[in-house]
Amino acid sequence: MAGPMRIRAASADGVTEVRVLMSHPMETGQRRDSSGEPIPAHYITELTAKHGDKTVLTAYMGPSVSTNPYLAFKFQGGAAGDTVQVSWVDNKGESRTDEVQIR
Amino acid sequence: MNIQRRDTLKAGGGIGVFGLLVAAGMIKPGAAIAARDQAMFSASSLDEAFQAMNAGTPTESGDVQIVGPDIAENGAVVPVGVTSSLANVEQIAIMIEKNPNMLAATFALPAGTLADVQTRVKMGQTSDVFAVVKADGKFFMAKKEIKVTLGGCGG
Amino acid sequence: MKKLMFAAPLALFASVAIASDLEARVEEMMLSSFKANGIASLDRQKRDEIQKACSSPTQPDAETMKRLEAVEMQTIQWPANGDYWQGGSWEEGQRIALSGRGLTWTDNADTVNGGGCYNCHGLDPANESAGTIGPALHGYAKVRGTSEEIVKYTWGKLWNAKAYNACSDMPRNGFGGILSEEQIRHVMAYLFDPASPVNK
Amino acid sequence: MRKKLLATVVGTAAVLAASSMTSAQELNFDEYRQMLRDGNPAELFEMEGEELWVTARGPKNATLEQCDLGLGPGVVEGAAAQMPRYFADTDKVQDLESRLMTCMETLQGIDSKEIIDGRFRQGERGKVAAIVAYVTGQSHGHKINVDLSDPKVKDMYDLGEKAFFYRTGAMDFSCASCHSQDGLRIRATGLPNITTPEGAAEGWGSWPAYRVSNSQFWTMQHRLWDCFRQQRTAEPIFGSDVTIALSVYMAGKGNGGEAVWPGVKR
Repeated sequence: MAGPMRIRAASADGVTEVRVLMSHPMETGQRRDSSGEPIPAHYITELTAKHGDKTVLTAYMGPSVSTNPYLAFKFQGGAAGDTVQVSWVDNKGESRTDEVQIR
Repeated sequence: MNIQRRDTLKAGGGIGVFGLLVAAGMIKPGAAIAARDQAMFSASSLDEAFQAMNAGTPTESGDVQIVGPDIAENGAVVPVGVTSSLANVEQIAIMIEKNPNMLAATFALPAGTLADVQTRVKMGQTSDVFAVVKADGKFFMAKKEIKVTLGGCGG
Repeated sequence: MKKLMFAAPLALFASVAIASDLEARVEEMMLSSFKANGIASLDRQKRDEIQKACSSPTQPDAETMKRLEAVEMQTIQWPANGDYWQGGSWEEGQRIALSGRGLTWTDNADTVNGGGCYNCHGLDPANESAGTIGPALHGYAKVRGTSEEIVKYTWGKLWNAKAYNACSDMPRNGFGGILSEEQIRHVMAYLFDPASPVNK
Repeated sequence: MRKKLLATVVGTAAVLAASSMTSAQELNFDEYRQMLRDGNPAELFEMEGEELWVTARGPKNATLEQCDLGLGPGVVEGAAAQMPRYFADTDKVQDLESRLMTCMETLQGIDSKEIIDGRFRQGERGKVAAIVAYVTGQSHGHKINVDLSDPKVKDMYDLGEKAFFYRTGAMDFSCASCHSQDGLRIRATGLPNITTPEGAAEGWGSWPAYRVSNSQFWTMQHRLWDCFRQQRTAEPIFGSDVTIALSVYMAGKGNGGEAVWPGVKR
């Protein structure tokens, strides 16, 4: 089970900046372990970020995104105390959702 | 440092909201990903990737910027961002020409989300990085070479 | 003044005693704080004369350096057939120069040791990911030529760098069994072969 | 005389040529590192460590909230910046990792042996690393402040300095082989000069760190362990005197420098 995301969301001058760190191996499927066995691909494929009920970003990822992915983006609106929620799903069907209040 | 542990832990685990949304038919990640995985994420050349995006041959534009270092200390984590001053940007894609998995990520930007995204990508070697931006239905791009060096003494 | 003269030798004696006590304690610590793991045995924690002499911020006096270097010089094995590099392969030499593997506790006795040359030296000018602990050796033979003198010096330096500078940071590749004679010949070819990228 | 002068001139020219070659090869990663600092994945380990700090665990089912890191039970902020330090209850100079072992044993009943004989990133030793991420994060921006006026700390400093220059092993390396000159690199990696206050502060003040090359979080114990591995010595024991002595030497030498904890590294 993947650990929690670290989400920070801060609002200034009508724009909210969201920064997300995800705990995920992002295995490409092209590496081998020490005994020479291929390590199966395991990576986040899709991420959705919502401000309240509104989707503010959808990201589709491939295995070229780094381990423990980082994502930063900005959207208009959002006020201190509002909720930003981030969800991801990976190629094995595992998923995780975390949320944070905008500061 | 103020770690918002409890905020993030509160919503963690289980099937999650994402799963619920999928179950409710509000979003269809499976279908969308399958289409993208086949057509875009398996592209092994720029042309293939452009084709999969229905991008034709994007116009190189000064209104698209790649934010990234000239040289990276390690290819496992290379910060890459894309910004654009174009109006109505609805999609951004990041491609690494010399990677086996050339397309790193695409972003769908609803109205109100700024054309300013950052992530970090793996690079197997020094390569041109491409940013493709879809704005008002048209495709534009920028490219930047990022050098990758080899680090430690055990290699 | 008289008092001071009287006190000084005592203070000197005391500080020498403390220093030698510290020396003994660090030697004890360098054993007791370690454990053997695979090929990395506790024998490695004991120093030979040259390691001991070069274990301080300042190197020994010139005379001691000379004496130590002369001892190391005797350990160099010169190629029996006089083949310093012609029989070597620069491609093999390049692999050895790039590899930093071998002799750690995560290696085993069968691991082919690398020379780790790039850890410290620039060699192929096109390879920017090279260390700077040692001098850059770009265009090695192009700059220095291939006289018998430079060829012999290079072989000797690769075999036992301490023969030329007792406290050199460079490992004693041949003497220490890090590289075989054949591997040293390949590295020599990497440095001297006009076809090697080092000389491009 | 003339010959000697000529030799000096030639020697100087060679030195100049060598130094210009070196500067032409300089690799500047400042921009890269700056971009990684914001959103350092070490934060994921800090979160895990903070959770472990307040979670009741071990045979005694207790939290670490009463752990005394030198500033009194439960005081975490700024504590790591003043370590290693002497602790009267154990009569030992301890670094953060060895002090955490003491707390885990006395408060939670977790056997230190499990950690000492364990493996990095696994089991209880892995948990120690996450707690280190949290605790050092609470000293981020603090000045390194190790008490060298304490004779027991000073004694470890002197031993550490000796150990730093101790040449041994198959390749004759000491710590000083790589870390006693300014501005050098091993491959593309910059090497701080630990024998100067600036270099020591840079080295001590940037570990523990998230390593991008293998996506792992490394404590200073882990860093030292791998330095010795690359030096081709035998294996240093987790929390042993040599690791504490070298830590005191580095931290003490770096006193006054800024702790940028946890760091992010190649």
